[in-house]
Amino acid sequence: MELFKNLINWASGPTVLFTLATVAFVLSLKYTQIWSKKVAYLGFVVMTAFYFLSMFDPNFYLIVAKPDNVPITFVLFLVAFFTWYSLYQGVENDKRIAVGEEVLEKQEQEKVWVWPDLVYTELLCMVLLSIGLMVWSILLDAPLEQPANPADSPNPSKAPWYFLGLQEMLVYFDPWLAGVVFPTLIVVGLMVIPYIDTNPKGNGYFTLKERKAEIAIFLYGFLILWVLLVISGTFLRGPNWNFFGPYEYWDQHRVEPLLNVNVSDFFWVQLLNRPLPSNPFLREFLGVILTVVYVGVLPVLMARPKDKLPGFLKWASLHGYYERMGSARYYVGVSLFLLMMSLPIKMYLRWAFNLKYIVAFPEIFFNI
Amino acid sequence: MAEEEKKSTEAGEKPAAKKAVKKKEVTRRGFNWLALGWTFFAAATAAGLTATGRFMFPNVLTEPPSSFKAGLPTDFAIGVVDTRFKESFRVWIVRNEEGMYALSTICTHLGCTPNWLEAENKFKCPCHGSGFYMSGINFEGPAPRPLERHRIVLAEDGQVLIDKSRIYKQEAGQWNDPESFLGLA
Amino acid sequence: MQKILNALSSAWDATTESQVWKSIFRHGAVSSNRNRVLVMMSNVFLHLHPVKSRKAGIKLRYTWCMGGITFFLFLVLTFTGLLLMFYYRPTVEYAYADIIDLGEHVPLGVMREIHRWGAHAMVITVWLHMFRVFMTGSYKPPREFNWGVGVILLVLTLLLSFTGYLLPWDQLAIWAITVGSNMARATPLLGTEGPLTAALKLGDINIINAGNDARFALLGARSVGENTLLRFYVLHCVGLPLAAALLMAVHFWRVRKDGGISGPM
Amino acid sequence: MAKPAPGHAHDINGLNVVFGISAIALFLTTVWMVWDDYSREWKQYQREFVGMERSLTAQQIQDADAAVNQRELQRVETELAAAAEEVAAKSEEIRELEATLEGLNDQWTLADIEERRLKALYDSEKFFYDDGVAGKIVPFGKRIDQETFDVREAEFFGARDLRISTEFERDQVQRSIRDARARVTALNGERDALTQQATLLRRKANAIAVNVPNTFRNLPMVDFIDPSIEVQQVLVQNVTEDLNFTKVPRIDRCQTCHLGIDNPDYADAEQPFRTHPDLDLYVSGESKHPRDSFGCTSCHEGRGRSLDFVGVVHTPQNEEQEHEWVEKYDWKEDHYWDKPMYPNGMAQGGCQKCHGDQVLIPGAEEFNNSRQLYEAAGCWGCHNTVGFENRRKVGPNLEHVVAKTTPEWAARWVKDPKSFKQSTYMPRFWNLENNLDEEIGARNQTEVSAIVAYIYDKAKPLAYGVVPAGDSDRGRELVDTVGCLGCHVTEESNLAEVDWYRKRGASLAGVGTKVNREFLYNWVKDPKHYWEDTFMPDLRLTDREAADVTAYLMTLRNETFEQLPVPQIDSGALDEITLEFLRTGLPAAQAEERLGAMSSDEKTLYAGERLILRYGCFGCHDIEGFENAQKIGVDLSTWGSKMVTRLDFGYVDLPHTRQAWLENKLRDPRSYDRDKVKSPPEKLRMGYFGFNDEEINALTTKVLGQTREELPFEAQKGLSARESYAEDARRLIHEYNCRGCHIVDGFGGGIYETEVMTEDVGFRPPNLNSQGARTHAEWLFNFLKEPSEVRFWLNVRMPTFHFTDEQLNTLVQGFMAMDGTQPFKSTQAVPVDGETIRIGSQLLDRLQCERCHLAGAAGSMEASQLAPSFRLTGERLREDWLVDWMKDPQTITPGTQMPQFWPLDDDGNFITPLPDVLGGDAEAQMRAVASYLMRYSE
Repeated sequence: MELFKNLINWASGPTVLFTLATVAFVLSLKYTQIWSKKVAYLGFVVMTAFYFLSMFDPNFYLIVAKPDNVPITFVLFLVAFFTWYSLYQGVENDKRIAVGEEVLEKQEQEKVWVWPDLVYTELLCMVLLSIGLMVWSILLDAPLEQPANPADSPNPSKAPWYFLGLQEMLVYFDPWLAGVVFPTLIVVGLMVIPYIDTNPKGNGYFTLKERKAEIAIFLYGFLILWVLLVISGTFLRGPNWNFFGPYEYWDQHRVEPLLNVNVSDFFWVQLLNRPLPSNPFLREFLGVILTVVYVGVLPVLMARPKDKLPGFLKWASLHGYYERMGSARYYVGVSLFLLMMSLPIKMYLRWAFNLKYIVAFPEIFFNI
Repeated sequence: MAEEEKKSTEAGEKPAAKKAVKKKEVTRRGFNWLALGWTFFAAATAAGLTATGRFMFPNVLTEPPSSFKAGLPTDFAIGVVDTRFKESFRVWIVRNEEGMYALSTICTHLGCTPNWLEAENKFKCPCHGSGFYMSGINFEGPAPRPLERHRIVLAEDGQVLIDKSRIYKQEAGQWNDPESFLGLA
Repeated sequence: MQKILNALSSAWDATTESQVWKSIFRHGAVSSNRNRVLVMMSNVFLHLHPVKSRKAGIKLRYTWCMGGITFFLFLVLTFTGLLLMFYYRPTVEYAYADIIDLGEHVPLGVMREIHRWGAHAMVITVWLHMFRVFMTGSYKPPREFNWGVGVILLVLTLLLSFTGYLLPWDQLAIWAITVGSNMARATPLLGTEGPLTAALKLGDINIINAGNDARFALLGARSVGENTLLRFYVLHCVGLPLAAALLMAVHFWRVRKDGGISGPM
Repeated sequence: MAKPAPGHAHDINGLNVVFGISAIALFLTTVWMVWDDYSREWKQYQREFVGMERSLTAQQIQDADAAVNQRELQRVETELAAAAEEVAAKSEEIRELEATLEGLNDQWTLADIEERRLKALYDSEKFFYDDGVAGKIVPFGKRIDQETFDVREAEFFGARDLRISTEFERDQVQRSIRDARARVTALNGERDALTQQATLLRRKANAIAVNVPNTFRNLPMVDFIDPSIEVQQVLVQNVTEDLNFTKVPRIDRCQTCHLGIDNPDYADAEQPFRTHPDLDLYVSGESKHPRDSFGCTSCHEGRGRSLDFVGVVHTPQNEEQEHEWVEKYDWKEDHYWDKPMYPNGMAQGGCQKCHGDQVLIPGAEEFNNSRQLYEAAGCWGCHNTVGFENRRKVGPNLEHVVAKTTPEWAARWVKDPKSFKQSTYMPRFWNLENNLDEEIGARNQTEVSAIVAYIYDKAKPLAYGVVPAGDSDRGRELVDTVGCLGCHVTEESNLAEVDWYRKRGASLAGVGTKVNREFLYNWVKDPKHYWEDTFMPDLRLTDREAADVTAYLMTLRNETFEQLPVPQIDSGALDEITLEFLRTGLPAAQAEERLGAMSSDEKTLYAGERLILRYGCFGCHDIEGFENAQKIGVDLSTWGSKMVTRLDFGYVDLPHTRQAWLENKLRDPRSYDRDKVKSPPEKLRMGYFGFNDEEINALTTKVLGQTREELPFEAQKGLSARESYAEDARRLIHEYNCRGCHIVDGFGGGIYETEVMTEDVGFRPPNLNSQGARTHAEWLFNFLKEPSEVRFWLNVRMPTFHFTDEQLNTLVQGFMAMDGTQPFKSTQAVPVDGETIRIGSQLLDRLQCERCHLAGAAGSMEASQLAPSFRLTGERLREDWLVDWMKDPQTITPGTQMPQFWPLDDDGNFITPLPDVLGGDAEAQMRAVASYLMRYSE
């Protein structure tokens, strides 16, 4: 038992959890047959059993049963269910398309009266939801902690749970990026989706095959970079923003090393073995180049056909997309995608090299 | 159309169900469920709205309680209007030869607070000049009726207990009520 | 017995045929197709719907009813929020005490629980609604604009929840808001600690400072305090709900105008 | 569900079933929600309490009925019957009067209406008439000339006269009617008065009876109309609640459940209904701390607004209670309120919020004890504490320690003070959980030795002459009788039973082992030669007495201690310690180098100095070189508000509360280092005081009550000028331990328990009750400066404290203030003639006063029968006080042998034993005696 708990604790560590989640994500989109009813039943049983049994662990219970964390449990189950449900229906439709049948939705194109068919289900939803909400409210009191005290911040101080993805990003990026630029780009990015997604297929029905790239990118952003970070931010981030496994006690005095270095340190100090130059631009030139390459040069390169690219970059060619989308859509889309991917990239750089900043101009609060 | 409905309605059925019975596809079993459903839905809505109405009446107020103990009768001098409770409880307590009574400090004209003028032996309202005798009877100015009195009794511990939630109006003959005046012969 | 029932029956008829009844209900029992049309057309609440809709779109399997649930939660939150306003005073002296009182003695103080849990639920359902719309590709033409409106509504939902989070004025509240609002300090050009802000100088004057940067605008003060509470209260109770209601109207209207609930093209 | 019908997306019949079921569920949930909202924990308590009230009231009604004076009632009833008959006889007459009255009333009504009509006209016309006179523009038709106005005026005054005269007449008739019935009315009143108690109780019983209205009023949904089960609260405006920099009116709802809190009838009831202890001081309206002005949480803490057991943050007293609460109330720690209620027994910690500056708070025994312990144990030496600034340190000055004792003794002592004497508050720093001898014994010994070496290096010797030989038996008798035992004990076998005040001076057990003869001889003769700031007074011992006392005290030895090994320096450990300290400021290589260059003595002194700094010895002792050192401990001034999350519980399994942490810290100060890897400089260093449970409890009470909460000025106990004089004096009285010998303010008299004074209470130093009223300021001043003999038979001596004039004035003024008198008062206020004096003298003889008030030579009298000579009276005592004293000696000095010659009778009048003198006027007799005594001479 202890071994099992230890294993889970280990697997909940940011590096392992994130990597596992990413790998599982990629595999699940590759082997789509797992989106079946059987797997869903199994998954549900396993998750419920895990949750139920874990409740006997005092540390797990303490965190999960905190009133404001209860919605996260709902998120966990609901997002899992609906992800499965949408992909299950997508896979079913794909099978039909493969054999030349119509998708399910197309078979039900017949129009029916809204009264009573739709209105009735809406009423039922309202009634059931009211019941659920009342029962939830009767059984669980809303939290009220100590009166506000500007002099004593609790440890940890957390943002509301739905912003914990942002707070998690703050670990890896400076506030201006994680707190301002990224949220703005998330909103803008979501809004431009219809304009850069030119795929005419998959409009109005569940499918996976016909929109694989779109769905993969969106799901990665939503499930891994948002929901997973929210859940881990709620359940696994403890005092001093340290990571704690679900069965670990949140010890206020736990100490973890926070030795972060910048690209400039790597280059000047570790590679050239000399102090940092006093001119900030000289100091940061490598980081600036890397950044410019990532956001400026890389999209251009990727737009070129495979045979015009150096060998190590051939796999990254997006020439097909460039052709299909046109340059404006292509650049907007790729830039957004690269910015999204900068989060996992930075995370791995942090874990692998303790990298803090690629570009660091603390003089003007400009750090990347 | 109503004629038709009436005819087709089997005698003995509740009118509320009539709407449903016309639907061809509705079977007897379904019709019962529907009626039951609407009945309980209506009941739940009514209960919810009643409870919401109850929500508007708080159980506790953070204002001075309506009844208070003003001390022993011997703490009050005869023939003196006691203004100690004017600010905290909006009450004057008057002790005369025969006993005590508690006067509301609300002018019966437009609700201002009169002042007790010791020298002139009267209550005088600063808003429109109404005047009242020590007994609370109006004698000048626009006030249409005497000041109201509050319930005044002796509590178990012998202190004077004043309950502001009960009022006695002279013009309604309520000043004869034994609890509008604490006899201390 | 029979007589009584007959009397009841004719009383019912008299009621339904009275001028009052007819002025309210413009149609008879919704059993004929004509009346099915009439009920949708004549009822302000139902006329958001079309008279007929594709079968696929009506099924829960397809829509999960997430948009509807979100809207219903918005109504629940408006109702309970309105009631809570009767007992809650947005000042540092009373806010916390009033929340205690809601739990301790206010009749049906459970309104606060319904409000809070409903708010959490709404954030979840908004996400799931967006998730469903994406997974069915329903943002594709002709619904691109409505997807954009939806994204803004999502942001408004988060902001509504965020502003409401401060109101209990407990440690959870002020520190969540402090943490959440500190990021505004780093807004490029507009926050004191944002990139390039330091370049905005007029002689010795820092044009952007802690007393006028983006965070200050959000909090109404240099740190979370009395002004913030009031500011968030007004935003929570008036500003954001109005904006959300307006955009919701647009959103629903466009659902109808863009072809109803999406289906295979 | 069946397949949907054609044209439908769903099976409508199936949906109907779903709808039916969910509608029922919705209804049930709504009902559940309302019920859940209605059924509250506190309502059950109120129902229970009303049940108790019902039976109690029933009992009280029985008692009240039984208590009615039936005979009296009978009499009143009989008389009432007779009076009623009388009235009946006059009925014709009364009926006539009533008819007249009716007519007069009608007349009055008409007159009144007429008067009001005319008054309205008159008032209005007067206004316009005045306007006209003043030359203002008057609207058309409103102008009034003087003639018209005069007519109106006459009309109005006529009407008024008519009304008044009718009134007059009416009143007269009314009076006649009343007079006719006067007897009946009076008797009715008498009868009501006799049964009033029972009547009131019946009314109450009615109000709480079980009946339909009383049930209805508390039903759900209608319980807003006029419920009897409702939240009881106090809204306290002045003593606000401090919610982190925001002052909020305090609302305490405790009485919603603690229903019997102000009702003495519930003194033995089960909680939550039990009466508050000491209603004269707390809760009740007449007490100093009425509930309506202070609420509950201003003293007890907790969340007063809450209404459930857990939410108000009750704190259990001990584990047993905790288990009980968990069983009964589902109790758990509530971390969401920073101010948990003080557990029962620690509530007095809250007193200091308002009474923080007072030396002794009457009625707060537990707090007084905890504060005295906090002071005596010297907690404030290391921990800054508001209210303990600028004090003399608790431990002795070590400036001349070399003249007092040997370094060997000092080293053994420092290593483990309790091995020398149990009573010491000097803590032990070594051989504790994180530095056990068995692990690092050599290091511990080295540390001790280095510290002692440093202190002895700095100490300056004193030159003492030859000490005469003394007799230890005589010395012993002196110590037992002369007053040393007021502040010291000589053995520690029964410390727990010894009065607290007798332990304020250092225990003398083993003193012979500790000090050398020369020092001791000079010390008892003149303590200030060694330590200027000592509180030890001068008992004016002669050389011989001092020699005897020294001889005796030198026989008090602690042989076990003498056998203890003397800690020695271990050079390896010394190097290690020195290097550790050197490394804090120097790079490793330089530190090593420096170490190599130091001689062994240098290392010792360097290490000693640094160790003193580390352990904070200077917190309690004056040590040269540490005059400006900062206190080493955490500031405790607001520790009671410290966040629990800031406390390091280490690996100790404790409830996460301030209280538990603190108790454990006091019990086992190093336990939070358990299982941790720490280098010596990082280790916890608080010393071990060996507190017992009671002491730990007391200190916890004190420290938990030290919160950052600032109560508004209105709520603080403000001292009047007089009270602050008294307070200043009390501080001196406390510092110089006057209570070791005397009772002051009802506290003290420690020495009374010594053998000599229990055998004959006459040997006790006097009770100083009413001292300010008793003596003349001048005499008191001189006496405190240079004590003179008042009670010749006493062996115990009033010591010379060498007070400064300022201190003397403070004391005199303070004593006067305590008794509400003035320092200087005219003594000639009572006019006297020779006759009075003569009668006084005569009375003195007849009452045989001088049998006890002897001038000297006790003869066969026992000490308790002796009284001060009258020769001192005029100079020493105040005349007013003499009279008070004669009136009631027992109140002023409980247990005195002074007879009360003029006892009181049942009505509170003095009875004179000599009715023939001064017409039997007892007061005049007492005055005469006093007047005579003021002029007494043999």
